[in-house]
Amino acid sequence: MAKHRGRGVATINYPIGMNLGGDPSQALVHSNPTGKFSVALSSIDLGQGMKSVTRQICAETLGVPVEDVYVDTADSDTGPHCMGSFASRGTHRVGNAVMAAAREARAVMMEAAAEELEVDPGDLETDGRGSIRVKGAPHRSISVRDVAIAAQFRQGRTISGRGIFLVPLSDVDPETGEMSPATCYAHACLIAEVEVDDETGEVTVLKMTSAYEVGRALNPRLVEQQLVGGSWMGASHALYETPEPYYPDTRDGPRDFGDYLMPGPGDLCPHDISVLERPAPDGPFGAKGIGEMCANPVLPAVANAIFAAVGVRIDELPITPEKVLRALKARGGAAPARAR
Amino acid sequence: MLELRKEIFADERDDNLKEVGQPTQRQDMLGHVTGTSAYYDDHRLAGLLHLKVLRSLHAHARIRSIDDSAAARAPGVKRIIRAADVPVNLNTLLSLIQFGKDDEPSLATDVVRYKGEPILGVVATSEHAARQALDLVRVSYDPLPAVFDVEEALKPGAPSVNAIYPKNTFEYYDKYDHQKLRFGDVEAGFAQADLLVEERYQMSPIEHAPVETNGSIAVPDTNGRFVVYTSTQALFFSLDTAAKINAMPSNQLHFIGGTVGGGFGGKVDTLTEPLAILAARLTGAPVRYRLSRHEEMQFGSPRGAERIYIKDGVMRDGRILAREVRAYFDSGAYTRLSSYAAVKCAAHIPGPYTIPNVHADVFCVFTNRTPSTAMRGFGVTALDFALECQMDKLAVAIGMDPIEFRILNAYRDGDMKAHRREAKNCALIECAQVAAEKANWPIREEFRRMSSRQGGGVTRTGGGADRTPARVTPAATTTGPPQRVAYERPAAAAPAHPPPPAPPRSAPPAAPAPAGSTHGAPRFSSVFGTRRR
Amino acid sequence: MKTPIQFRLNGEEVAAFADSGANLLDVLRESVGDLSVKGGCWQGTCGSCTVLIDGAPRLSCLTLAESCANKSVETVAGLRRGADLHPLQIAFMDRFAAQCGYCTPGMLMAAKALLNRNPNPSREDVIEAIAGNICRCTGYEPIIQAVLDAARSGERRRA
Amino acid sequence: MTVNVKTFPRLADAASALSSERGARYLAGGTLVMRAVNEADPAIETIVRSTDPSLLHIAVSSGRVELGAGVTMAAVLAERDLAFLHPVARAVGSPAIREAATVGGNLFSPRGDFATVLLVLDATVMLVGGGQRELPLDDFLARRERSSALVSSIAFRRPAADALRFAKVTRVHPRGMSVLSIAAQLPIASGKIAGARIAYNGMDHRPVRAKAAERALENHTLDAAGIASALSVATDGTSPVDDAIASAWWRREILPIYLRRLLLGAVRQ
Repeated sequence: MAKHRGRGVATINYPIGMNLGGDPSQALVHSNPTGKFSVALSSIDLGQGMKSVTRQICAETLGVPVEDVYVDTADSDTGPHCMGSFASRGTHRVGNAVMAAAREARAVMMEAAAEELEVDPGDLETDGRGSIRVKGAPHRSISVRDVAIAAQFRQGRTISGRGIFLVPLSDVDPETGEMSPATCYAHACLIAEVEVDDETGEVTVLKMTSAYEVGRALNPRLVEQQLVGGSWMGASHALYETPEPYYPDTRDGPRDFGDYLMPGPGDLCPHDISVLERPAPDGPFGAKGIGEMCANPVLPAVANAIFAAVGVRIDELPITPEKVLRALKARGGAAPARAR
Repeated sequence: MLELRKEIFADERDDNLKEVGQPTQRQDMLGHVTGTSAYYDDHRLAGLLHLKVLRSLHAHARIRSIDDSAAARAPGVKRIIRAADVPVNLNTLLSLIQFGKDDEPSLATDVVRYKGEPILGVVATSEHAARQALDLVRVSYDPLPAVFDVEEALKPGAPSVNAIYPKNTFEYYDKYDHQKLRFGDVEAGFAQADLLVEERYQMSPIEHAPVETNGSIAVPDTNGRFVVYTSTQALFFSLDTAAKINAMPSNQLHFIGGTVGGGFGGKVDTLTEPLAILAARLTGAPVRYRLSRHEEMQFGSPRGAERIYIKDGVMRDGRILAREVRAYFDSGAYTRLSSYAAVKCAAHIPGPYTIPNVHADVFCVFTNRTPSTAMRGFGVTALDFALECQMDKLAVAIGMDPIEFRILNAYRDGDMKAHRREAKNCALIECAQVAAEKANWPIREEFRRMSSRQGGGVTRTGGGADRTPARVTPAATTTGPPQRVAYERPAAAAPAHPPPPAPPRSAPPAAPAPAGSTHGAPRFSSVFGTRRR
Repeated sequence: MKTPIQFRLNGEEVAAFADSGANLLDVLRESVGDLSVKGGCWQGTCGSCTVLIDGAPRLSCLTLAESCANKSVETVAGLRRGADLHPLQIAFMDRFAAQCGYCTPGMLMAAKALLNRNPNPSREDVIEAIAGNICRCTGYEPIIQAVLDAARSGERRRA
Repeated sequence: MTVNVKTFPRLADAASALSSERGARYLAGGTLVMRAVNEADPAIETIVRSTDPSLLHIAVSSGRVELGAGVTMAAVLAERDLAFLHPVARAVGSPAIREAATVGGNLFSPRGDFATVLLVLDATVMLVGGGQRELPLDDFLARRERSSALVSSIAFRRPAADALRFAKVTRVHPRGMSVLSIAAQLPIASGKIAGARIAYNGMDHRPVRAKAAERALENHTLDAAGIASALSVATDGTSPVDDAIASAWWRREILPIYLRRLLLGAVRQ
């Protein structure tokens, strides 16, 4: 009985959003009479953090504290159109739409404040803590609350904004495939270390070390959520998951979570993650989408690590112990790459 | 265990921000930990009815007859929903953006094309009653020949899955049975190459497995409108699809969702909303249609499997001259979103590398299995698996460190990509450098110095298809393989032959690649087809 | 046929009429109206419907509702004490241990069952305690860390 | 829902109801039957239960152990005198499942890890109704689908200290379904194995004894040389199947590997 260790690497990029049919999202932002803001979307939060990311983007753009913004998702009577939460588009597309809406609302807010302070709107700035002040003369300031009250009851202004972000349809050349598939790309490199049992074919992932380039980490904790959860799913895709264990034969499919294999809490490994930020020129504060790409480098990195450990290539997913064992038998046993 | 490397690309960022970049608590977290986040099913409705569908027992069959008389009389049953009850019983999801032909019925009419295809619905006072009534429906089938393998499906004489796509392939631009990508001249590239490496890769189908299964509740509202609580990932996508199938003006539908128990792509297909709304119209009562876990596992659309063939021509100095890809996306019985996955796949070829000659054909193929759909990274995840396993094999074949090999070929700002757009805002090299540093994976100084910015430590001539291959300086020359140093590294993917013990900078070219390489370009092909039995 | 059932839910006596043969999950959600309990499979394989019955972790989807007569049932709706969150809830928030949140109520109850019996568990104890609870989003690590944090904070309070 | 529930204070009454009622199924821990009810299994029209306290009875004497059919895995784990059964009881599902899953129910489970250990303990099944009163577990398992009788308890001789071994192979840790599991009772008399018992789960449609391997171990030493012949016949008489978790091929391949690791004490519990 022998267990062999090996490391494998993969580098990948990922296109943000879809290029088919045009890719729009809209947002509405408005203030209530006391200077608290609502964002209305039809976008979906399915765990990725749509509500939270757009909330921070809106607060940053308005220049108010995040507590003063609340995001309401997915009511077709109140939320304007959004293509949906897929294709890693939410942060980028919806984020941009929210920024545009918040900019419009901010402009009205600053005009209303200027009228109250009897200065030019251009001379004003937000302090990010709920007040608007004259640049260079901080003692001359007014709270966003008072601005909202004034706008509503004295000036008759709506502190609100509409935003849309549209990536227009990219025609695809049928002959050459020339197209604009995405406006920006996220990047990653992941190194996986595995241990392979050469008697049973069982593979254990021991460690992952990765670097993900995300444009801008709008919220590092949400980025961490995606990268940690996504790399778990990547390992799951690499070694465990299939609803058709004998594909393309359709027999013996799982019908519950006992039969559908995924790594359990006892199958985790340490994951050392580094995050790089090269802002996307068209991203909200440079942000790209990471919801999908986070899993992708794990699959090949694990496959390459298995080769490094025992010298067999498994080119069919998932890399079950059975496939590894068959391959080991076919090549007459393990041959760690370093020894070859 | 997350480190922000702010010093990298710092010159391209304004970090003077107040809210963006803060580790702010999620807006929805308090609701999650107190069990008060409201998902689509967290509504108690008086007189709620329940819809379950009868599913085909055959992968491909003609329906001779359906006898639902006993089911209609079963206790608790309020209504049987037949194909004829569906106002517009043919749709394709992407018809909303004029892509593809309507090819999928909500309830099968004359033919079933996959095992588990919905045939008929039962609306009853409880899920239990609906399930029991389904056991009383008698369907007689004439089984038809079925096809399950993407390449078998393309052979002449293969069973036709759907007359709408008689060749079992999605039709691109009313013209081709596949998506093309053409850049440079791969044959010329192969002819110049020192080595050709040709391999086959197979992705698996994957179940999204969100802990909350697909579902929706349609509630008759005042003024003839319907409120629909839904688990959809795409609110208006589902609303417009449901409106089309029910032949209703979209403003008669009020969709409410936004808090969803996981999706991963499996909640775009609008599997439940159209029939839930139809059932609510036909009964005048609120109706819930939710997939059981078994249905979700076996009949909820999975990630589609792709079979990918890659042929590369590579030089011993590490330059990839040409890459040819043939990919088959297993769409299952209907299109759903797979036609787009093929386009996305083609656009992603040849990966984040600058290769002067690229040729790809990507097919969206119909088979008699559960229709596949979007899943986290679809069109790309499988290709990345294939490309990165291939990159590893290439590095081994030419005896080059796999990270240095990737950095060498990585795209830089200004490089022309195969889909004829300039690369910009690239960062692959920096990711590789940081990961290598963190993992103590030694790479040579010149590779640590390279960058994704214009040029990025390699000199390139020309641009686009006619451009001659990358030249590497100073790491490699065109006359021999790049000089290498011996590494102390625990079993990293290593050369196909032992590296020379720390050769001086003026070392002779390393030993040639494995057997056969001396006689022209050796071919490596898949060792394990792992065909079962 | 409907059967009357009476039991204690989060300390309060509740009574409901349930379908004969109904499981506790459906009765809690549809008859009693406690929507904090989530159903993910009705097969006993996902753990999202985990509740405590007389202090022990149970899968409510596999529990015959009428077998709970006169027993004490605890759900996440009863975890919070008035305005104060339970240490587990605080730790789950601090660790960002939820994404879609659908498995969270079951996770919290499985973790509470552990801490009831073992106030200072090891990492392995925590892993064992949540081994029957599927999470598709987080990769489990933040959840494990959160339960360990909650145990430590419990220790501090006792000290 | 149209399932009748009948609860009986006495097990004997439950047994007669079970044999007389059409479409009646006995509900123990619920892990099998409640799932079937939730899925509206048309074969189930009536659920029969019993609150008979004897079902929860645990009797441990120096020589003999008797467990009521309703004793849960959690109850086994709570009983210090049953420490030799803790590794297998802990292997059955998650903590929540172990609170429900019963010793009796495990005899009917498609993946009966506990029943596999009971096999190597030569357990006897006590029945109520259906005529038969007592049955060796092996015979009971062989006809469990046909039996209309009700299991009241299981009895067996307490194994010698450290004589009982158990290993479960699963893809998902710590608590996945068994790919297979192996139980062994290896009494040692003057350095040699005497009266070995080995049983497998996952190598047939029910837990089965590995009689060939047992014979091959008789009078051998418990070391690499002594077990060699047993390993060579380890899969004799087994008929594993392909399923969603693993293929029959892989089960056959790894069984001797894990049997060796179990016998030589190289498996972590």
